[in-house]
Amino acid sequence: MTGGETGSQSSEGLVVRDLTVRYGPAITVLRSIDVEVRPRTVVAFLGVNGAGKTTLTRAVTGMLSFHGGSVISGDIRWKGRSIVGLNPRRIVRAGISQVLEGRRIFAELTVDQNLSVGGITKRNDNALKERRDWIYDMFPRLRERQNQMAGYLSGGEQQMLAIGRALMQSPELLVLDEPSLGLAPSIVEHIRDTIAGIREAGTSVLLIEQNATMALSVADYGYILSHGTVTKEGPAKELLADPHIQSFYLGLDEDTGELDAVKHGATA
Amino acid sequence: MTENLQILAGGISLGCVFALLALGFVIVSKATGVFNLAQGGFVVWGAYSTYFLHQQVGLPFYVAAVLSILFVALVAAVMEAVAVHKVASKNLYTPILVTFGLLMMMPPVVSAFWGTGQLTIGDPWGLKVIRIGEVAITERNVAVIVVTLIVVAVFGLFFRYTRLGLAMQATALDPEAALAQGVSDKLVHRLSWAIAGALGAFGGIMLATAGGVGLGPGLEEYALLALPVIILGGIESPLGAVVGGLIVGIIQQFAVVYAAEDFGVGFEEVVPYLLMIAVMLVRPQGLFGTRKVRRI
Amino acid sequence: MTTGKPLLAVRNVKLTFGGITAIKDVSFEVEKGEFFAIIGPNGAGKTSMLNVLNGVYKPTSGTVEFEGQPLLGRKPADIARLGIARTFQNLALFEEMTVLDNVVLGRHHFMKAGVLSGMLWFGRARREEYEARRDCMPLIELMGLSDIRNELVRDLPYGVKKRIELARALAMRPKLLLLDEPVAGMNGPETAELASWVLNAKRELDLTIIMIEHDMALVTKVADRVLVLDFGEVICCDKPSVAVNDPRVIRAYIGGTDEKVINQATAGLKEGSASTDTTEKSASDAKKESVSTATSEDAS
Amino acid sequence: MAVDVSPGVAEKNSASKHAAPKLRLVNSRAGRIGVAVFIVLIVAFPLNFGDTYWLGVLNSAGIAAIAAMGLNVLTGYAGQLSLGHAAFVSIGAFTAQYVGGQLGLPMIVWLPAAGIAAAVVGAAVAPFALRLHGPYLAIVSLALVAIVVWVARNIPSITGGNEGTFVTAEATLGPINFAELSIGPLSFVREQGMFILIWSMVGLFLLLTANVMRTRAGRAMQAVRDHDIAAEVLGVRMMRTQANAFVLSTFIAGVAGGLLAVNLEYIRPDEFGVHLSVEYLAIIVIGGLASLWGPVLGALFVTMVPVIVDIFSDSLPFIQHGGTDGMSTTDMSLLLYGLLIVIFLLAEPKGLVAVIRRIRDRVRPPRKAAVNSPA
Amino acid sequence: AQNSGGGSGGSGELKAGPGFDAKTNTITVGNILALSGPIAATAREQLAGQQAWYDKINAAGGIAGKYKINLITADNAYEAQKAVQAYNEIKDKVALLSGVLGTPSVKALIPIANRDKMVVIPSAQDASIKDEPQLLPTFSTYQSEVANGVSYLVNKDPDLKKAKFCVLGYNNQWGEDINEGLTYITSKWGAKVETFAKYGPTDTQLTAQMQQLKSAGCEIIGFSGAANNVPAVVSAATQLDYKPKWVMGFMANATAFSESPIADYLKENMIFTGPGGDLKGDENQTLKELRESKALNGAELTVQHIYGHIQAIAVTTLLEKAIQNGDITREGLTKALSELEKVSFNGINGDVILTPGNRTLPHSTTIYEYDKEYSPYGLKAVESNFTAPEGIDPKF
Ligand SMILES: Nc1ncnc2c1ncn2[C@@H]1O[C@H](COP(=O)(O)OP(=O)(O)OP(=O)(O)O)[C@@H](O)[C@H]1O
Ligand SMILES: Nc1ncnc2c1ncn2[C@@H]1O[C@H](COP(=O)(O)OP(=O)(O)OP(=O)(O)O)[C@@H](O)[C@H]1O
Ligand SMILES: [Mg+2]
Ligand SMILES: [Mg+2]
Repeated sequence: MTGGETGSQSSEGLVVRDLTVRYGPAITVLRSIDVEVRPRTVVAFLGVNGAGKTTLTRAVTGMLSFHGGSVISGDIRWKGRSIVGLNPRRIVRAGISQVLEGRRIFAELTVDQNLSVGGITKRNDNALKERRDWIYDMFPRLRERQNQMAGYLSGGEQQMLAIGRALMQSPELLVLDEPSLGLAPSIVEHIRDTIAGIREAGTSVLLIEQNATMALSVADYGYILSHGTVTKEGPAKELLADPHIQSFYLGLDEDTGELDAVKHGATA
Repeated sequence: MTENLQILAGGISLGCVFALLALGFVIVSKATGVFNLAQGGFVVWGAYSTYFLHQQVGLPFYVAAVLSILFVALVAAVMEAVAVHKVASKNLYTPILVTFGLLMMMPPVVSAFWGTGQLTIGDPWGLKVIRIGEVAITERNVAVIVVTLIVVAVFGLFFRYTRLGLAMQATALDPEAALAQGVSDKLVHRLSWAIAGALGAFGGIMLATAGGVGLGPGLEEYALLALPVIILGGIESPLGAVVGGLIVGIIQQFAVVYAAEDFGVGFEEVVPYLLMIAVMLVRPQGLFGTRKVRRI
Repeated sequence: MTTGKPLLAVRNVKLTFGGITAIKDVSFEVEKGEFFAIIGPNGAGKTSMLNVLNGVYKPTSGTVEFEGQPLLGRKPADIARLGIARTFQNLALFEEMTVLDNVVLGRHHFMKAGVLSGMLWFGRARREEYEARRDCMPLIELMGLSDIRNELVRDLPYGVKKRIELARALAMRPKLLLLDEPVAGMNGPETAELASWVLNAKRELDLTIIMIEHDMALVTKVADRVLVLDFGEVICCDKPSVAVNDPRVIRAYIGGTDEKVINQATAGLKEGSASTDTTEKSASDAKKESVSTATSEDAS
Repeated sequence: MAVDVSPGVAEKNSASKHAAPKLRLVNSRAGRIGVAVFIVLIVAFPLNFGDTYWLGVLNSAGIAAIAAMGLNVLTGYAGQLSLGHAAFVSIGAFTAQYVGGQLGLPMIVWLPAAGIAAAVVGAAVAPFALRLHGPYLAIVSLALVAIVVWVARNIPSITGGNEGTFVTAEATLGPINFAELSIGPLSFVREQGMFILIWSMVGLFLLLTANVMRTRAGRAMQAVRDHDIAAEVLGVRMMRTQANAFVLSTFIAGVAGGLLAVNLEYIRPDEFGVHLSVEYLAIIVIGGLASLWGPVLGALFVTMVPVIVDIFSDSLPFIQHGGTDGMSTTDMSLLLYGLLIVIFLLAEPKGLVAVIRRIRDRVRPPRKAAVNSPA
Repeated sequence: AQNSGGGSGGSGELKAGPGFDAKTNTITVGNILALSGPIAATAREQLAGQQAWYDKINAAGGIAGKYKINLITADNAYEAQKAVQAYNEIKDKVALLSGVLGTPSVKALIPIANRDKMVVIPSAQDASIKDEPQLLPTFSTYQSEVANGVSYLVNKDPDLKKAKFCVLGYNNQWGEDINEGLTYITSKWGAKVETFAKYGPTDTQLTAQMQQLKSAGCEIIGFSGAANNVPAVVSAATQLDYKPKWVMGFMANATAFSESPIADYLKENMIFTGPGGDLKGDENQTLKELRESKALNGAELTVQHIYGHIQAIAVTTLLEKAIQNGDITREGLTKALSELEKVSFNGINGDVILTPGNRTLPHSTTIYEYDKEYSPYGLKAVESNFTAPEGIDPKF
């Protein structure tokens, strides 16, 4: 199925087979999706707004029922065990943590408390403390703000906090839903490096992005989702080189001509 | 002087009852964001089940009281699970009314079992009085004050220092995000209701003692008396509930003696509300509340 | 750019929250007709600056003048009436209202009718309602919202909401339009489409625009001048081509350690200035079926 | 149904460029027929239906519907949760008796006066509300109830003090006395005349709120509800909008109070307590917040369901009748009523309006909505 | 007063309106009261008391030997608006209302009753309604009761004339009534009400009020309040070691008190007032029969039962008169009411003199002492139908 280059056994990592997801009685959002995230890989998901990317993350992290959705058919396996129907708590404990779309930090808790909530399922205080330091090292901006109400942080700072919070659980699989949204280029780059670093540290990453350039540049493998089905998949490098994909998902610089036309129209 | 000290003592114990009743609201509001009108029902259940276990079954009073508190905690948690959880994060209004519906259902059940007359709960304090110098205070009031202080201290520590306290706050702020961190919103909600149930039950028992108003229908109304206290103290602050309770209790008692005639009939009944408004004008979030964080 | 009296003059603005300084000491001017961009790292104070401009935040010190009139001390609603409109970083739509009502709200301060005449559906109220809708329809069509104008905003996808916000701001017929990260969360073609709408609107409505954006490719392409903030201070204010090569900007914002990031960010600039041919297709068409044949250098 | 400015179905492809949508209040044929039927029923129903008990219940429902419409403006449309509504109803009620009874002025004076008196107080408290949100506002508004009751108890010359006052204001409009209605040789009982008066007012206020909510002032209220800062940045003046919502809401409450006073003929400060405020809140939530017909449907539910439950529980076998212990009919109906509220809200948190909308959609499927996936 | 004579009412001649079933010769009367909430216990006992009297009349063949009485109820939840609804619910099924509980409900029904010519027996002790034409009030007022109670104490111990008299009462009309009655009676020996301490029906802590009374040196206190307020009163008084003489209404007693710690205080310091007589004795035949009636269902006789009984006696007295007149339509009953000169109650209540426009309510009151051994209701009559020798103002 997956034409990936890593040839390990597919019972490792995350394996999604033939997954169909529905909201309420009638709205089918994902149709027979097959996805695989192998250990120590970064897998990117691309797709226009409303394609079903967030829905996929919800299916993986057990949050579907919170939104009135359910898995109609298919299976999701994590390290060989089916995790369909498990509650989010069990899934977090099994080593999957996530950064929700739209940051969702706890506005009226301090930055520090937000991180504490992130590590709430863990008991080892020393490990948590180290983890927290590691996160503050990664995002020094957060350290400066550690006793501030998180709601007052700037958009970008909140995004850093959301990522930091998810990392508190020392996950084996990190699900990131649009982590680069609203971040400065240097921070995006930082997060890109962080993702690469996380992978090196042994965690696999399921990365959902609008910034395809960023996503594909760090990912090992990529999927294109459209109207709830996978329309294309392949190693990230191949996708990055694919002209169709470039025109649909990659950065603005492709469209130079038109904008210039409009802009020059203004001055003309 | 003695007179004033005496009034002060009365105000403090009244304030503690307010505080206990207010705390129940505060816990649920803090953890689930729901404004729980059913709190009054817990008061009723706590009082009647203690009566049942003590006077009818014959258990010792303290055993009966503890069992009732546990029982009401359970009832509250079940209520949350069955009726409230689904609407808890809908909006502000729906849960208020669901809990109002629950409140309506409770007294009829009680009066079906125990009738509508006055009953005697049979508490051990009776009318015993402790005298400290010139000031007298009933044992029942001492019990109220001591328990309230303990409860509040425990809560303060709980919210500040425990994982669960943090989990509760997080869930209240954003249930989905908390869930995503592995915090079970169901557990947190149920637990907070159970605590509120226990507090309500305790308040009910104290109200039903001979030194209170006695055990009879209409006990649920008393929980509403705590509403201005909650706002005055800050709706999410356990400490606020206590300080607010004390302020209202003490000032109300003094108003009875020193102000009532000049301010017309029923003045002491509006005193809590006037105090609340006065505080609101200066601090819209209440004495110990935190300002809602908003930015764009 | 034309000189003379600037449309907007910000002088020595300082803004603190308790112990935190969001803006230290910022001064800049925006000329009429300019496309002015603000960039800077997260938390640099960009959004706070916009909040100062339209009266949501009161600065600790400094002055802001718009068309020669001081803005400080005015309420947001009054500033809106002077002709300043904006969109929001985290969307601030009226979720329980229809798309149309959201946009018509942009006309609010051009209308006068109160409760009473509205209640009676008589005279001015009635006339104004018709006029407001008539005025908003072109914008709604322009943004491709006609089919969903009676839907509640709540259920709509993110990208659509961004467009509604823009339509709502444009309905105010502002002189100065403030955009806070208008293309965040959009992919390339969507960005291009939105950018072209903004540029069209700018030309047709004779707008001056201040835009905050992290998409450097877009910034370099559309902006006349760029203000770079860092820790609440101006570190640069110049043409995009100059700004992106300023070492301080690179260090603070674009990412000084990594060559390729700079390349990436400046790629659009180089390409933009190199490319001269224009396509006839509208941007929205481009987003749909046609596959553009333009090539680009691979970022990695 | 609700405030609707949608264009005709034919226009959906917007063939006509830039044409402003039509602004008809009732835009479907069925809707127009419905309105006509409603108007005819207001007069025809009571004249042909003599059961004073049910008419009395419907009259109470009508008054509650008007009061709830007022609350709906504030809580539903403007987003300010208020538990103080009963206070304004009571101000209206006592004003009506003072102006209509003690001063002896006609209904054309006392009814608006009732509304205006309440609105003046409403305008005075509006600035406070600006600073409060959610449950804070709810509980602070409870204070209004306590304070108004306290004041009313202490001005016996107007309110009769603790004991309240009989209402002698007359429900007459020119030659028509609604309390003793007669048409030609036919004369009608009080409930019949009051039905016409009350439900005409329901109709009138339905029209007025619908108009407000589709025009500038009402739109601003909703905008402030959904996002106050954004509204301000768009040029909506918060203070003014808030005051508008309060004034309109309390004016309607005052008028409802005036009608309540003449309908009940005896009013007393303590009758306008918290329970009444909660009842109004129940009405708008059960009916459907921020919907035009919500208050009417909710009021019918809240007043008629207990009555029906009462009749029903009367025939339950295990219920005690008469003077002995056991669960009384009343307790049973309280229990069932509470249960119904809970079950209903769990099943349909959006209220009766949503139920009706669903039924209508099932009968007549809605046109395909072009939402989602911007293809 | 049960003039069971008079065979003038043959069914052929009887003009009847709503509430009369000609087939069974049954007259239905209605009650509007609250069967849930704090007032429900009172309501139920009143109902049982009424039923007991009707049972007795029916067992004896009915009024005028043939007309049986049937009792139905509707609930007012103790609210005026609900009372009107309840009224509309049953008005077409009843000939008259044999009880409407709660002064607000009674007042709300007055305009309607006047229009409908409905006769109403109020369960209220409010002096202000005594001359309403459609009402047939039967009880002594709060003013009379407290006046009699205090007078009883003072006459037993004339030294008490120099005592300080005070009121602890609700901050509503009830409290005012007590104040008025006490002011009236104390003026007879040149004393006055020193302090009127007020409280709200839901106040739980009365220390401040008690301190106020104690500081003022009050020795005899008239009280207005219900049974659920009494524990708080006793608690506060005990706390302050304060033992004045309390004059309480019978509403302030509850059966449960006899086994509660407050019983001793009640016994030492309180007397209660109300209608009735010796609740356990045999002198009064009516009381004895009531005590043994089936309607009480084995419950101990309380003053509330008597209260209901009194209302029922008034009803049958009126019906007799109307049947004599051959007209039990609404108009007929109203006319009978206007013609009725007085109603007597077999010694369980003073006479009501129905002089049109200037009625006189019973001035006598039974004085009870509290004794938990006299259990469990605890009220022991020490003086039946006592009227203050100083006289009672006819306006009460
Ligand atoms: N709770 C829900 N109930 C019903 N439909 C939903 C729900 N959540 C999402 N949808 C619908 O499912 C579709 C896919 O949504 P999803 O959020 O997964 O898309 P996405 O790819 O993440 O888009 P975006 O890029 O905007 O985040 C959309 O059409 C959306 O309207
Ligand atoms: N209302 C507030 N209260 C306290 N601190 C605030 C408030 N608003 C902003 N700040 C602080 O001011 C700083 C600047 O915030 P601002 O939102 O202006 O940043 P920004 O430049 O827009 O960043 P981003 O690109 O991430 O959106 C941040 O550190 C933030 O924490
Ligand atoms: Mg998404
Ligand atoms: Mg920002």
